Amino acid sequence: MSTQIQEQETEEQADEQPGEAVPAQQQRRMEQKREQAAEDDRQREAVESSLDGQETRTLKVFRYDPEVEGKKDPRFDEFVVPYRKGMTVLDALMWARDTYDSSLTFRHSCRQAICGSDALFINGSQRLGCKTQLSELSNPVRVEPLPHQEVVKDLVVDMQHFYDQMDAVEPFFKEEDVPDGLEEQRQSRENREKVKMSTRCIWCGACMSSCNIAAGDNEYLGPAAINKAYRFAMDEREGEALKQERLNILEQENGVWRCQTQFSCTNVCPKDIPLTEHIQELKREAVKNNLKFW
Amino acid sequence: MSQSYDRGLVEDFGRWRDFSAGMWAWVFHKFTGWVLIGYLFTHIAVLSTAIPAAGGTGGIYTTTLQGLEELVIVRILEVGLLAVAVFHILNGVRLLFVDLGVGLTAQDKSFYASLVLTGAIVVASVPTFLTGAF
Amino acid sequence: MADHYSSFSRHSTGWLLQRLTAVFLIGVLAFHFMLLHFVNHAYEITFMGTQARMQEPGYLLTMVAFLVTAAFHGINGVYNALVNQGLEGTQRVVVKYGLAIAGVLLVAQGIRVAMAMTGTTIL
Amino acid sequence: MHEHDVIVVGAGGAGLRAAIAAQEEGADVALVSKLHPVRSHTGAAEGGINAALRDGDSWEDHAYDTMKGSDYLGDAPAIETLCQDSPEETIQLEHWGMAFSRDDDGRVSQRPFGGLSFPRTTYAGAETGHHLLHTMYEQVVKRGIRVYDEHYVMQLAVTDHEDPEDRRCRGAVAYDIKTGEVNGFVANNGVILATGGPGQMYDHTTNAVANTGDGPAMAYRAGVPLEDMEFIQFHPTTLPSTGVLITEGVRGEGGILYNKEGERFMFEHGYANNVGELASRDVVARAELDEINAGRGFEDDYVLLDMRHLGEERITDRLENIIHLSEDFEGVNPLEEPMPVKPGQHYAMGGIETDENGETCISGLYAAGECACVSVHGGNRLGGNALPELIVFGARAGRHAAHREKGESQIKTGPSAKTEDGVVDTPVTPGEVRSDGNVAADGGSKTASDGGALLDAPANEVVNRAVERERARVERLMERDGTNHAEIRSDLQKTMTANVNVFREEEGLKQALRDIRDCRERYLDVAVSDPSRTFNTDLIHTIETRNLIDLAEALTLGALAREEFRGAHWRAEFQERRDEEWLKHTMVAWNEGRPELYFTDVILEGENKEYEPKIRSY
Ligand SMILES: Cc1cc2nc3c(=O)[nH]c(=O)nc-3n(C[C@H](O)[C@H](O)[C@H](O)COP(=O)(O)OP(=O)(O)OC[C@H]3O[C@@H](n4cnc5c(N)ncnc54)[C@H](O)[C@@H]3O)c2cc1C
Ligand code: HEM
Ligand code: SF4
Ligand code: F3S
Ligand code: FES
Repeated sequence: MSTQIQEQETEEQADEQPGEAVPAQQQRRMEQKREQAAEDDRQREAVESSLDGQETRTLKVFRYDPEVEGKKDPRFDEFVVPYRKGMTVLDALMWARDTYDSSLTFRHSCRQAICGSDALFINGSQRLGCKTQLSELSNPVRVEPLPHQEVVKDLVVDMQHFYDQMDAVEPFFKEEDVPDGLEEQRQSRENREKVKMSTRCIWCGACMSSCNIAAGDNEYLGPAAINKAYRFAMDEREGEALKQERLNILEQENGVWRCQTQFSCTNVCPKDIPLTEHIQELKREAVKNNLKFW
Repeated sequence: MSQSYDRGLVEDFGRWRDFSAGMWAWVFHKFTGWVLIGYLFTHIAVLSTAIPAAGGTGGIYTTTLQGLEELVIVRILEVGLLAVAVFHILNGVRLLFVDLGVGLTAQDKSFYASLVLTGAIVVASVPTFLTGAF
Repeated sequence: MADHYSSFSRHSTGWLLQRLTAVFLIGVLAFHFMLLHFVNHAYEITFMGTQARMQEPGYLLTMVAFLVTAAFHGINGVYNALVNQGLEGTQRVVVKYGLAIAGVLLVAQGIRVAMAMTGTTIL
Repeated sequence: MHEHDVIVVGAGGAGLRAAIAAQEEGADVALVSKLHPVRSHTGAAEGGINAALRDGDSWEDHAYDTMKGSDYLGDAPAIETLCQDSPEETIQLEHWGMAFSRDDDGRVSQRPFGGLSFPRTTYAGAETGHHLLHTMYEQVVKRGIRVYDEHYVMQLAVTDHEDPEDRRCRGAVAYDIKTGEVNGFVANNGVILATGGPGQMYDHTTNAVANTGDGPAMAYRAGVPLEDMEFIQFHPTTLPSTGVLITEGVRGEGGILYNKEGERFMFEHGYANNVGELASRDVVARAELDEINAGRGFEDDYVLLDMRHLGEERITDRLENIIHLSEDFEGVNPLEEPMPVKPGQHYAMGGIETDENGETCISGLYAAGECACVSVHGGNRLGGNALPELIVFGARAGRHAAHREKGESQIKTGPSAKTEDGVVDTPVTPGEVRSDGNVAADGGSKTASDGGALLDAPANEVVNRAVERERARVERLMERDGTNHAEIRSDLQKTMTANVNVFREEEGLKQALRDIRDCRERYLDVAVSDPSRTFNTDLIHTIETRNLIDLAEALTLGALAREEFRGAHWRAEFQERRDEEWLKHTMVAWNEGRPELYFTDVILEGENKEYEPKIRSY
């Protein structure tokens, strides 16, 4: 779409003071935004008062932005949102963003607990925003980014460490010796059942965030990565030698032994994966495995 | 993990309120474990009075121990020690079961059970422990 | 796989020993408490009584084993707890040997005490 | 500036498969995706993958079913390729460790699905898409393929030739969401678009929030025509508050739909006297809306789906996840209350016109997955046919872009395939609001505003120019004041749902065009109010909204033009399929800011047979 007039303006400006163009613009923008702020508040009051008489919920949302004056020091903002039956925390956040403050930042996509984007710290527990009904929570609802992870902005945390831990367990099927052509590998129903729960992980990071050990020790693989390794180690389609390789990874210093069976990972996992059970089973596998050579 | 600012400042509630059973069990087990090992060191130190006593009639040893036992505070600490030890044992047993993969789904209940049992045992032994202390 | 034949090179050893010592400790610790607080009362302890018990070789051995396992269990537990909190590098090495030495001293002193209790002084 | 042989935009099922294929051909590949790969919406697919694997089944049967399902608007070479390659690709997934459900003999399980003459839907529980997505991402990790996640691709870098068929795609421009940097990606061999569905055009959809049709919109503005956009599949049972899908299985097991009067309307109002609730998706969706429009819906919005009579035991055994979905996303326990449901947008059959190798008319530009239209689904997609499309055409596009597989294609693309001009009477002029030739500001056409047309310029020059433009666009959006995009998007979604939904009437479609026009005009002063460079989702959503407007318009133009009832496209004035006149693809091309409508032939000539259009009845 054409916005030529505006474009020319900026180009001229840039020509006049090439060096300072950016700061000048930024200043101008900041000024405008400040002026706007007062107006925004009025607007906000208007919206809030229009909710009078309706059932509402209050969100207390963590705000932080390293770049924006006033958000550099983290704070909590309150948003009043209209409530309807079936409303989730994510719905409420989206409503607040679209109505009050479009800079409210959080990850979300599927809205159905499958993409793993919106693990948040809601009323003191790690949960998926989209899978948490407001009706289950006490009001006001406190929404924070996942603990023990670096906050990028508002509710967005840096997931890189989580991904690195996942990658550390070689999270891929390694069996090379597969049948030719259209022949599939055979797998018993029981074996599929055994790995079933472990394959449901959506990489949301809730478990890792809830684990005090993972918080204290950055090197600990963490429940999700161990569960991922479990998924392959227990899959009979990968041969014994590969299982051995996987156990070798898990048995390291920062592998399964770090787990202190706190169970918080299992408690928060939105896909109900019995994480502690899987970790414990791997510990026993590792011990058995070593006793064999004794 | 490092944080570019202190998140604690903006958190108007302590996280501990939100701890679940498994986390409390972990915290208590840790605490009791440390108390026990600490006690083991002091215990051996106190008992060391047995060495000079070995030659004679054991006067120093007996007086030290009985002297300590006369102090109310020591008696109370002893009850505390019992509580700590009993909890550590019971929860230790719970953890051993968890390690064996038994009763994982009841882990929170078994933790509460350890707490309750600890309480009961401690209360039951108070008379024995405090006999003659006052 | 081929390059390890002994479980001692593995981190599973510490974990397993922690559990095994725990199992042993359940029994002895309970026994210890019963004996010294309920059967014999702590406030009535005298050197004589102690000596009488300690001169029983079975009891002496049990107590020494109690000491060794408890020391291992406790010190290994503390070390693990520290490592779990992210103790790294030199600090970790220092702590590791510090704790090991403390443990050895504890056990040594404990054995001296135990022997003294039987009536024989060593060192 | 990054440089790779093949740049894959989007890391859902199609993008991942393409990247793996290109890498296997020896190309240096990069995946650029606005979401981390495992967050792609492919993960939401439940049902399964159609593949003729067993004795008694054949690819020919699969092709026949697909052609019939498409209401004869699919192209035979595309359909046959899909059905021939699907078994191999599906087994490939198994060889990569995908956790398929198993039969007693240890082989992968298959189940029956609507419109299939053989139970060939290969599945992994009720979460086939999740497993497919994760399995392929694992292979990407294994191969060490470079992934630029949370990079939003804003524009393609294409040369300025007059005729789109002479243009070349040299790369793309992406916005690094975390840092706010705008970077160029030079593609030595090709760019593959795999950006998924455009469900966010509607306010009620089973699609993710990230499904905003960026790929088709970018390709469209670069000169690639959009094909058969008017064909949108609506699913009859989605939860009203979120659009979460309630599987057809509920009706399959005996679930009952009823209206506010307590009537079992599928029978009582004669929508499907024989099969009732089990009628095909479009029939049930239309029936539900009829009820709601006649005032017999609840809160004028939904009807109820009741499965309580099936008994708790049977429900937990076969439909357990439905209990969770309904409780988690609607707050309704289906064992105690009926579930509210209504039709929701589900799948776009149309998209970027490609041939069976995934190539578009612009050389070096490919598309695969839901964003593309090879045309395998024609007027209506069969359940279980989208996942095989991802892996089959993803792999082909990947291989082709790596320049190893240079087979001639049977499907002709681009304006030269035109067989007929299209005329449609629109109430407002569609396209750019101000047609002054400089549209670079919003994702740009071919016009070079700064220094003449780039024709045979080196790749990095073409990419650089695109980067400059996009930087300017970001600056402008960030610094000025104006409307927030959210209102515009919401109005667009509302008019699409009201007027270009399951029922389409001439007047409604015209109203939609007026409303879209209005959205375009308001978009002229759109501005981003979040001043931050860090993770500025406001900016991303603002750009996406522009893409939605372009696509919604193309879709509505197609819907207004197509005067018949075929597949998912229903017109009040023309309630019949009209093969003599309408057995043809609708194309909408962005001609320097003016959407141009034309038609191309449907290819019914298969490898060894000709498909005869028959009445589609089941
Ligand atoms: C609820 C549901 C159930 C379904 N069930 C089935 C089924 O049972 N069987 C079946 O065959 N089909 C099913 N489908 C359809 C099928 O799942 C989809 O058509 C298919 O998954 C689309 O895959 P894709 O790779 O094309 O796109 P997606 O998986 O949507 O991936 C799109 C990718 O593009 C990226 N992207 C988008 N825009 C940009 C941009 N501007 N810059 C950078 N990256 C971008 C995204 O980050 C994402 O990685 C279902 C669909 C839904 C919604
Ligand atoms: C009597 C029976 C005992 C049992 C069943 C028991 C059990 C356990 C178990 C299972 C652990 C490991 C926890 C884990 O790694 O997750 C542990 C840790 C520990 N134990 Fe014991 N223990 C017992 C006695 C003792 C004694 C007598 C001491 C003191 C000397 C002691 C000190 C410790 C310490 C310090 C830890 C580490 C705590 C931490 O994690 O910080 N325990 N115990
Ligand atoms: S294991 Fe559970 S909590 Fe952890 S990342 Fe996977 S789905 Fe999330
Ligand atoms: S919370 Fe942590 S300690 Fe173990 S059981 Fe889970 S990984
Ligand atoms: S939005 Fe996808 S998991 Fe919540």
